[in-house]
Amino acid sequence: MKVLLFGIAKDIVGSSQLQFSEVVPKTVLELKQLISKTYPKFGELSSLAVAVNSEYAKDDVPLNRNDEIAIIPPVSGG
Amino acid sequence: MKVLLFGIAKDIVGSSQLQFSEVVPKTVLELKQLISKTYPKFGELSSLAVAVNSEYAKDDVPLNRNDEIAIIPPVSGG
Amino acid sequence: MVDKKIIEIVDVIDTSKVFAKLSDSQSGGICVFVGAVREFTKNEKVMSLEFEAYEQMALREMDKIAINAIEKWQLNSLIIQHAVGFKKVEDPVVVVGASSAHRDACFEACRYLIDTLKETVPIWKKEVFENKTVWVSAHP
Amino acid sequence: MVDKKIIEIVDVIDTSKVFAKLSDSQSGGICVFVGAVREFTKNEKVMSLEFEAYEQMALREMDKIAINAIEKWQLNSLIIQHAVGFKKVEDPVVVVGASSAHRDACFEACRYLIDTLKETVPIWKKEVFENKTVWVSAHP
Repeated sequence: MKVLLFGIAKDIVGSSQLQFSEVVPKTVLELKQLISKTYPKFGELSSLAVAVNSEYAKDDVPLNRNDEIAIIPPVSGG
Repeated sequence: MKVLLFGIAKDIVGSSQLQFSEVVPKTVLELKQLISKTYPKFGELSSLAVAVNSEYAKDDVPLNRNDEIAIIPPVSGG
Repeated sequence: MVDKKIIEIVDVIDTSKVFAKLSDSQSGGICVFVGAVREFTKNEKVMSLEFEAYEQMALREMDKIAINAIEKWQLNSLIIQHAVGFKKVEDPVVVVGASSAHRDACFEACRYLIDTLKETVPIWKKEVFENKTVWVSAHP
Repeated sequence: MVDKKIIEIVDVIDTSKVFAKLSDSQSGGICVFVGAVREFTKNEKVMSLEFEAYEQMALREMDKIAINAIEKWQLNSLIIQHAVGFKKVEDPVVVVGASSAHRDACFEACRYLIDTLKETVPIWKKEVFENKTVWVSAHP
Protein backbone atom coordinates (compact mmCIF):
# COMPACT_ATOMS: atom_id res chain seq x y z
CA MET A 1 0.00 0.00 0.00
CA LYS A 2 1.35 3.36 -1.09
CA VAL A 3 0.69 6.61 0.78
CA LEU A 4 1.43 10.05 -0.70
CA LEU A 5 3.08 12.67 1.50
CA PHE A 6 2.98 16.44 1.18
CA GLY A 7 4.32 19.52 2.94
CA ILE A 8 5.67 18.88 6.40
CA ALA A 9 4.63 15.21 6.17
CA LYS A 10 7.17 14.77 3.40
CA ASP A 11 9.84 16.45 5.54
CA ILE A 12 9.04 14.30 8.59
CA VAL A 13 9.31 11.06 6.65
CA GLY A 14 12.07 12.28 4.37
CA SER A 15 10.28 11.00 1.29
CA SER A 16 7.31 11.89 -0.88
CA GLN A 17 5.66 8.52 -0.27
CA LEU A 18 5.38 5.71 2.21
CA GLN A 19 5.13 2.05 1.31
CA PHE A 20 3.37 -0.43 3.59
CA SER A 21 3.97 -4.07 2.80
CA GLU A 22 3.96 -6.08 6.02
CA VAL A 23 1.69 -4.22 8.44
CA VAL A 24 -1.02 -2.72 6.22
CA PRO A 25 -3.52 -0.32 7.85
CA LYS A 26 -7.15 -1.28 7.20
CA THR A 27 -8.77 2.05 7.99
CA VAL A 28 -7.92 5.75 8.02
CA LEU A 29 -7.63 5.58 11.81
CA GLU A 30 -5.18 2.68 11.65
CA LEU A 31 -3.08 4.58 9.14
CA LYS A 32 -2.96 7.65 11.38
CA GLN A 33 -1.99 5.53 14.37
CA LEU A 34 0.66 3.67 12.45
CA ILE A 35 2.43 6.72 11.08
CA SER A 36 2.20 8.58 14.40
CA LYS A 37 3.84 5.61 16.12
CA THR A 38 6.58 5.32 13.52
CA TYR A 39 7.13 9.08 13.22
CA PRO A 40 6.24 10.74 16.57
CA LYS A 41 6.55 14.20 14.98
CA PHE A 42 3.13 13.66 13.35
CA GLY A 43 1.72 13.89 16.87
CA GLU A 44 3.02 17.45 17.16
CA LEU A 45 1.06 18.80 14.18
CA SER A 46 -2.01 21.06 14.55
CA SER A 47 -4.10 18.47 12.72
CA LEU A 48 -3.71 15.42 10.57
CA ALA A 49 -6.08 14.36 7.83
CA VAL A 50 -6.14 11.57 5.32
CA ALA A 51 -7.49 11.67 1.80
CA VAL A 52 -8.72 8.60 -0.01
CA ASN A 53 -9.06 8.95 -3.76
CA SER A 54 -8.72 12.72 -3.49
CA GLU A 55 -11.46 13.13 -0.88
CA TYR A 56 -11.07 13.86 2.81
CA ALA A 57 -11.80 10.59 4.60
CA LYS A 58 -13.10 10.08 8.14
CA ASP A 59 -11.40 7.72 10.58
CA ASP A 60 -13.69 4.78 9.86
CA VAL A 61 -13.20 4.79 6.08
CA PRO A 62 -11.64 1.48 4.95
CA LEU A 63 -8.45 1.51 2.90
CA ASN A 64 -7.98 -0.68 -0.14
CA ARG A 65 -4.79 -1.52 -1.94
CA ASN A 66 -5.84 0.30 -5.10
CA ASP A 67 -6.97 3.49 -3.39
CA GLU A 68 -4.93 6.64 -3.83
CA ILE A 69 -4.14 7.47 -0.20
CA ALA A 70 -2.55 10.70 1.00
CA ILE A 71 -1.52 12.21 4.32
CA ILE A 72 -2.85 15.79 4.55
CA PRO A 73 -1.00 17.88 7.13
CA PRO A 74 -2.52 21.30 8.08
CA VAL A 75 -3.17 23.12 4.81
CA SER A 76 -1.87 26.65 4.34
CA GLY A 77 -2.68 27.77 0.82
CA GLY A 78 -3.75 31.27 -0.12
CA MET B 1 -24.54 84.74 -9.83
CA LYS B 2 -23.79 81.60 -11.83
CA VAL B 3 -25.02 78.11 -10.88
CA LEU B 4 -23.67 74.93 -12.50
CA LEU B 5 -26.13 72.21 -13.51
CA PHE B 6 -25.51 68.49 -13.94
CA GLY B 7 -27.40 65.35 -14.88
CA ILE B 8 -31.16 65.69 -14.80
CA ALA B 9 -30.84 69.28 -13.52
CA LYS B 10 -29.25 70.21 -16.83
CA ASP B 11 -32.10 68.51 -18.70
CA ILE B 12 -34.79 70.25 -16.61
CA VAL B 13 -33.34 73.69 -17.21
CA GLY B 14 -32.17 72.94 -20.73
CA SER B 15 -28.73 74.44 -20.06
CA SER B 16 -25.55 73.58 -18.21
CA GLN B 17 -25.76 76.70 -16.09
CA LEU B 18 -28.17 79.19 -14.62
CA GLN B 19 -27.50 82.90 -14.32
CA PHE B 20 -29.15 84.98 -11.57
CA SER B 21 -28.89 88.74 -12.03
CA GLU B 22 -32.04 90.39 -10.62
CA VAL B 23 -33.30 88.12 -7.84
CA VAL B 24 -30.12 86.66 -6.31
CA PRO B 25 -30.51 83.90 -3.68
CA LYS B 26 -28.63 84.67 -0.46
CA THR B 27 -28.51 81.14 0.96
CA VAL B 28 -28.59 77.54 -0.22
CA LEU B 29 -32.22 77.32 0.92
CA GLU B 30 -33.18 80.39 -1.10
CA LEU B 31 -31.49 78.94 -4.16
CA LYS B 32 -33.40 75.66 -3.79
CA GLN B 33 -36.68 77.50 -3.35
CA LEU B 34 -36.01 79.74 -6.31
CA ILE B 35 -35.19 76.99 -8.77
CA SER B 36 -38.05 74.77 -7.55
CA LYS B 37 -40.46 77.66 -8.12
CA THR B 38 -39.11 78.44 -11.59
CA TYR B 39 -38.75 74.77 -12.59
CA PRO B 40 -41.38 72.71 -10.74
CA LYS B 41 -39.77 69.48 -11.96
CA PHE B 42 -37.04 69.93 -9.34
CA GLY B 43 -39.75 69.22 -6.78
CA GLU B 44 -40.23 65.75 -8.26
CA LEU B 45 -36.66 64.60 -7.68
CA SER B 46 -35.68 62.09 -4.96
CA SER B 47 -33.40 64.69 -3.42
CA LEU B 48 -31.78 67.99 -4.23
CA ALA B 49 -28.44 69.15 -2.90
CA VAL B 50 -26.30 72.21 -3.46
CA ALA B 51 -22.53 72.38 -3.52
CA VAL B 52 -20.63 75.54 -2.71
CA ASN B 53 -17.00 75.57 -3.79
CA SER B 54 -17.11 71.83 -4.42
CA GLU B 55 -18.47 70.93 -0.98
CA TYR B 56 -21.98 69.83 -0.07
CA ALA B 57 -23.62 72.84 1.60
CA LYS B 58 -26.44 72.89 4.15
CA ASP B 59 -29.51 75.06 3.70
CA ASP B 60 -28.22 77.91 5.88
CA VAL B 61 -24.91 78.33 4.07
CA PRO B 62 -24.69 81.86 2.57
CA LEU B 63 -23.97 82.27 -1.13
CA ASN B 64 -21.49 84.81 -2.42
CA ARG B 65 -21.07 86.08 -5.94
CA ASN B 66 -17.62 84.53 -6.31
CA ASP B 67 -18.54 81.09 -4.99
CA GLU B 68 -18.67 78.18 -7.38
CA ILE B 69 -22.25 77.03 -6.88
CA ALA B 70 -23.71 73.80 -8.26
CA ILE B 71 -27.05 72.00 -8.17
CA ILE B 72 -26.51 68.34 -7.25
CA PRO B 73 -29.43 66.12 -8.25
CA PRO B 74 -29.47 62.52 -6.88
CA VAL B 75 -26.08 61.01 -7.66
CA SER B 76 -25.86 57.66 -9.44
CA GLY B 77 -22.22 56.89 -10.08
CA GLY B 78 -20.70 53.45 -9.83
CA MET C 1 2.60 51.86 5.50
CA VAL C 2 3.17 52.32 1.80
CA ASP C 3 0.23 54.71 1.37
CA LYS C 4 -0.08 54.86 -2.40
CA LYS C 5 -3.30 56.53 -3.53
CA ILE C 6 -4.74 56.75 -7.05
CA ILE C 7 -7.87 58.89 -7.53
CA GLU C 8 -8.94 59.47 -11.12
CA ILE C 9 -11.79 60.30 -13.45
CA VAL C 10 -10.97 58.83 -16.83
CA ASP C 11 -12.51 58.27 -20.24
CA VAL C 12 -11.59 54.59 -20.34
CA ILE C 13 -10.83 52.26 -17.44
CA ASP C 14 -8.02 49.78 -18.00
CA THR C 15 -8.61 46.87 -15.62
CA SER C 16 -5.42 45.09 -16.68
CA LYS C 17 -3.18 47.39 -14.65
CA VAL C 18 -5.17 47.50 -11.41
CA PHE C 19 -3.42 44.76 -9.45
CA ALA C 20 0.02 45.90 -10.53
CA LYS C 21 -0.85 49.38 -9.23
CA LEU C 22 -2.03 48.05 -5.86
CA SER C 23 0.81 45.61 -5.34
CA ASP C 24 3.44 46.37 -2.73
CA SER C 25 5.80 44.46 -0.45
CA GLN C 26 3.73 45.06 2.70
CA SER C 27 0.42 43.71 1.40
CA GLY C 28 -0.70 40.12 1.72
CA GLY C 29 -4.14 40.97 0.34
CA ILE C 30 -5.54 43.06 -2.49
CA CYS C 31 -9.30 43.37 -3.00
CA VAL C 32 -10.74 45.08 -6.06
CA PHE C 33 -14.30 45.72 -7.18
CA VAL C 34 -15.16 46.61 -10.76
CA GLY C 35 -18.59 47.92 -11.69
CA ALA C 36 -19.61 47.29 -15.27
CA VAL C 37 -22.54 47.94 -17.60
CA ARG C 38 -25.21 45.24 -17.42
CA GLU C 39 -27.28 44.39 -20.46
CA PHE C 40 -30.61 44.50 -18.65
CA THR C 41 -32.12 46.82 -16.05
CA LYS C 42 -35.45 45.61 -14.71
CA ASN C 43 -35.84 43.44 -17.82
CA GLU C 44 -35.29 46.33 -20.18
CA LYS C 45 -32.41 46.11 -22.62
CA VAL C 46 -29.82 48.82 -22.09
CA MET C 47 -28.18 50.23 -25.23
CA SER C 48 -25.55 52.22 -23.37
CA LEU C 49 -24.92 54.29 -20.28
CA GLU C 50 -23.75 57.86 -20.20
CA PHE C 51 -21.78 59.11 -17.20
CA GLU C 52 -21.38 62.74 -16.33
CA ALA C 53 -19.25 64.06 -13.47
CA TYR C 54 -18.89 67.34 -11.62
CA GLU C 55 -15.25 66.52 -11.95
CA GLN C 56 -13.58 68.88 -9.52
CA MET C 57 -16.02 68.06 -6.72
CA ALA C 58 -16.11 64.36 -7.57
CA LEU C 59 -12.34 64.12 -7.18
CA ARG C 60 -12.56 65.88 -3.81
CA GLU C 61 -15.27 63.53 -2.59
CA MET C 62 -13.34 60.51 -3.83
CA ASP C 63 -10.29 61.79 -2.01
CA LYS C 64 -12.24 62.15 1.24
CA ILE C 65 -13.44 58.56 0.95
CA ALA C 66 -9.88 57.43 0.26
CA ILE C 67 -8.41 59.27 3.24
CA ASN C 68 -11.08 57.84 5.56
CA ALA C 69 -10.50 54.31 4.31
CA ILE C 70 -6.70 54.48 4.48
CA GLU C 71 -6.89 55.66 8.07
CA LYS C 72 -9.62 53.30 9.23
CA TRP C 73 -8.18 50.13 7.69
CA GLN C 74 -4.47 50.97 7.61
CA LEU C 75 -4.36 50.42 3.88
CA ASN C 76 -1.11 50.33 1.96
CA SER C 77 -2.41 51.15 -1.52
CA LEU C 78 -5.77 52.35 -2.76
CA ILE C 79 -7.40 53.10 -6.09
CA ILE C 80 -10.66 54.83 -7.02
CA GLN C 81 -11.24 55.33 -10.74
CA HIS C 82 -14.50 56.34 -12.36
CA ALA C 83 -15.18 56.57 -16.07
CA VAL C 84 -17.19 59.28 -17.80
CA GLY C 85 -18.85 59.44 -21.22
CA PHE C 86 -20.76 56.77 -23.12
CA LYS C 87 -20.24 53.18 -22.04
CA LYS C 88 -21.57 50.07 -23.70
CA VAL C 89 -22.55 46.70 -22.21
CA GLU C 90 -19.63 45.01 -20.35
CA ASP C 91 -17.53 48.17 -20.21
CA PRO C 92 -16.02 48.82 -16.78
CA VAL C 93 -17.31 52.08 -15.31
CA VAL C 94 -15.79 52.13 -11.84
CA VAL C 95 -12.84 50.50 -10.10
CA VAL C 96 -12.22 50.61 -6.37
CA GLY C 97 -9.52 48.61 -4.65
CA ALA C 98 -7.25 48.43 -1.67
CA SER C 99 -4.27 46.48 -0.41
CA SER C 100 -3.47 45.68 3.19
CA ALA C 101 -1.35 43.38 5.31
CA HIS C 102 -4.23 40.96 5.91
CA ARG C 103 -7.39 40.27 3.96
CA ASP C 104 -10.08 41.48 6.37
CA ALA C 105 -9.00 45.09 5.95
CA CYS C 106 -8.90 45.17 2.16
CA PHE C 107 -12.27 43.42 1.82
CA GLU C 108 -14.00 45.78 4.24
CA ALA C 109 -12.31 48.83 2.74
CA CYS C 110 -13.23 47.83 -0.79
CA ARG C 111 -16.88 47.48 0.15
CA TYR C 112 -16.82 50.84 1.93
CA LEU C 113 -15.23 52.52 -1.08
CA ILE C 114 -17.90 51.47 -3.56
CA ASP C 115 -20.83 51.95 -1.16
CA THR C 116 -19.73 55.44 -0.18
CA LEU C 117 -18.81 56.44 -3.72
CA LYS C 118 -22.34 55.61 -4.82
CA GLU C 119 -23.79 57.76 -2.04
CA THR C 120 -21.69 60.89 -2.15
CA VAL C 121 -19.65 61.35 -5.32
CA PRO C 122 -21.30 63.75 -7.79
CA ILE C 123 -21.43 61.52 -10.83
CA TRP C 124 -24.62 60.84 -12.77
CA LYS C 125 -25.63 57.92 -14.92
CA LYS C 126 -28.14 58.05 -17.75
CA GLU C 127 -29.48 54.76 -19.05
CA VAL C 128 -30.10 54.77 -22.76
CA PHE C 129 -32.85 52.33 -23.78
CA GLU C 130 -34.18 51.78 -27.25
CA ASN C 131 -37.00 54.31 -26.89
CA LYS C 132 -36.07 56.49 -23.92
CA THR C 133 -33.33 57.72 -21.60
CA VAL C 134 -33.48 57.69 -17.80
CA TRP C 135 -31.27 59.48 -15.25
CA VAL C 136 -30.79 56.71 -12.69
CA SER C 137 -32.12 57.34 -9.15
CA ALA C 138 -33.35 60.82 -10.06
CA HIS C 139 -36.94 60.06 -9.11
CA PRO C 140 -38.35 58.26 -6.05
CA MET D 1 -26.72 32.89 -15.91
CA VAL D 2 -23.48 32.88 -17.85
CA ASP D 3 -21.80 30.34 -15.54
CA LYS D 4 -18.17 30.57 -16.65
CA LYS D 5 -15.81 28.78 -14.27
CA ILE D 6 -12.00 28.85 -14.23
CA ILE D 7 -10.22 26.55 -11.74
CA GLU D 8 -6.47 26.30 -12.12
CA ILE D 9 -3.19 25.51 -10.42
CA VAL D 10 -0.47 27.39 -12.25
CA ASP D 11 3.21 28.22 -12.00
CA VAL D 12 2.67 31.94 -12.51
CA ILE D 13 -0.46 33.99 -11.90
CA ASP D 14 -1.18 36.72 -14.42
CA THR D 15 -3.38 39.28 -12.70
CA SER D 16 -3.71 41.42 -15.83
CA LYS D 17 -6.27 39.08 -17.42
CA VAL D 18 -8.51 38.45 -14.42
CA PHE D 19 -11.17 41.09 -15.01
CA ALA D 20 -11.37 40.33 -18.71
CA LYS D 21 -12.00 36.68 -17.81
CA LEU D 22 -14.76 37.53 -15.34
CA SER D 23 -16.50 40.11 -17.50
CA ASP D 24 -19.85 39.27 -19.09
CA SER D 25 -22.96 41.09 -20.22
CA GLN D 26 -25.06 40.00 -17.21
CA SER D 27 -22.72 41.23 -14.49
CA GLY D 28 -22.85 44.66 -12.93
CA GLY D 29 -20.24 43.72 -10.34
CA ILE D 30 -16.95 41.85 -10.31
CA CYS D 31 -15.05 41.31 -7.06
CA VAL D 32 -11.55 39.86 -7.03
CA PHE D 33 -9.14 39.07 -4.22
CA VAL D 34 -5.44 38.54 -4.83
CA GLY D 35 -3.20 37.09 -2.13
CA ALA D 36 0.45 38.02 -2.44
CA VAL D 37 3.74 37.42 -0.64
CA ARG D 38 4.37 39.88 2.17
CA GLU D 39 7.88 40.90 3.08
CA PHE D 40 7.46 40.36 6.81
CA THR D 41 5.78 37.66 8.91
CA LYS D 42 5.72 38.49 12.63
CA ASN D 43 8.56 40.96 12.05
CA GLU D 44 10.74 38.38 10.37
CA LYS D 45 11.90 39.09 6.85
CA VAL D 46 10.66 36.51 4.35
CA MET D 47 13.06 35.60 1.54
CA SER D 48 10.51 33.60 -0.43
CA LEU D 49 7.57 31.25 -0.13
CA GLU D 50 7.33 27.79 -1.56
CA PHE D 51 3.92 26.37 -2.42
CA GLU D 52 3.23 22.70 -2.87
CA ALA D 53 -0.12 21.24 -3.95
CA TYR D 54 -1.71 17.82 -3.98
CA GLU D 55 -2.82 18.91 -7.37
CA GLN D 56 -5.53 16.45 -8.28
CA MET D 57 -7.27 16.77 -4.92
CA ALA D 58 -6.71 20.53 -4.74
CA LEU D 59 -8.50 20.99 -8.07
CA ARG D 60 -11.39 18.87 -6.82
CA GLU D 61 -11.71 20.85 -3.60
CA MET D 62 -11.50 24.13 -5.53
CA ASP D 63 -14.23 22.88 -7.81
CA LYS D 64 -16.48 22.03 -4.87
CA ILE D 65 -16.02 25.52 -3.47
CA ALA D 66 -16.80 26.99 -6.88
CA ILE D 67 -19.97 24.95 -7.35
CA ASN D 68 -21.22 25.90 -3.89
CA ALA D 69 -20.56 29.58 -4.49
CA ILE D 70 -22.11 29.68 -7.95
CA GLU D 71 -25.27 28.10 -6.61
CA LYS D 72 -25.50 30.11 -3.41
CA TRP D 73 -24.86 33.54 -4.95
CA GLN D 74 -26.10 32.98 -8.50
CA LEU D 75 -22.73 33.93 -9.90
CA ASN D 76 -22.16 34.48 -13.58
CA SER D 77 -18.41 33.95 -13.75
CA LEU D 78 -15.91 32.66 -11.23
CA ILE D 79 -12.17 32.16 -11.01
CA ILE D 80 -9.96 30.31 -8.53
CA GLN D 81 -6.27 30.17 -9.40
CA HIS D 82 -3.47 29.11 -7.10
CA ALA D 83 0.23 29.25 -7.84
CA VAL D 84 2.79 26.60 -6.91
CA GLY D 85 6.57 26.71 -6.65
CA PHE D 86 8.84 29.41 -5.28
CA LYS D 87 7.37 32.91 -4.97
CA LYS D 88 9.16 36.08 -4.00
CA VAL D 89 7.90 39.16 -2.17
CA GLU D 90 4.97 40.85 -4.01
CA ASP D 91 4.30 37.86 -6.25
CA PRO D 92 0.61 36.94 -6.46
CA VAL D 93 -0.02 33.44 -5.10
CA VAL D 94 -3.80 33.12 -5.24
CA VAL D 95 -6.63 34.77 -7.16
CA VAL D 96 -10.30 34.30 -6.38
CA GLY D 97 -13.05 36.29 -8.03
CA ALA D 98 -16.68 36.31 -9.03
CA SER D 99 -19.09 38.31 -11.12
CA SER D 100 -22.78 38.78 -10.45
CA ALA D 101 -25.70 41.00 -11.39
CA HIS D 102 -25.37 43.12 -8.23
CA ARG D 103 -22.43 43.77 -5.95
CA ASP D 104 -23.57 42.10 -2.72
CA ALA D 105 -23.32 38.66 -4.26
CA CYS D 106 -19.84 39.00 -5.74
CA PHE D 107 -18.40 40.53 -2.56
CA GLU D 108 -19.81 37.78 -0.35
CA ALA D 109 -18.84 35.05 -2.78
CA CYS D 110 -15.29 36.36 -3.12
CA ARG D 111 -14.83 36.33 0.63
CA TYR D 112 -16.25 32.82 0.86
CA LEU D 113 -13.93 31.59 -1.89
CA ILE D 114 -10.71 32.70 -0.21
CA ASP D 115 -11.80 31.75 3.33
CA THR D 116 -12.86 28.27 2.27
CA LEU D 117 -9.85 27.73 0.04
CA LYS D 118 -7.58 28.42 2.99
CA GLU D 119 -9.46 25.88 5.10
CA THR D 120 -9.90 22.95 2.78
CA VAL D 121 -7.71 23.00 -0.32
CA PRO D 122 -4.62 20.77 0.05
CA ILE D 123 -1.92 23.31 -0.68
CA TRP D 124 1.01 23.96 1.64
CA LYS D 125 3.15 27.01 2.09
CA LYS D 126 6.72 27.02 3.37
CA GLU D 127 8.18 30.32 4.51
CA VAL D 128 11.85 30.66 3.72
CA PHE D 129 13.61 33.00 6.14
CA GLU D 130 17.28 33.83 6.18
CA ASN D 131 18.17 31.08 8.65
CA LYS D 132 15.26 28.64 8.62
CA THR D 133 12.20 27.38 6.80
CA VAL D 134 8.73 26.98 8.33
CA TRP D 135 5.69 25.08 7.03
CA VAL D 136 2.92 27.58 7.80
CA SER D 137 0.20 26.48 10.25
CA ALA D 138 1.75 23.04 10.68
CA HIS D 139 2.16 23.43 14.44
CA PRO D 140 -0.26 24.78 17.05
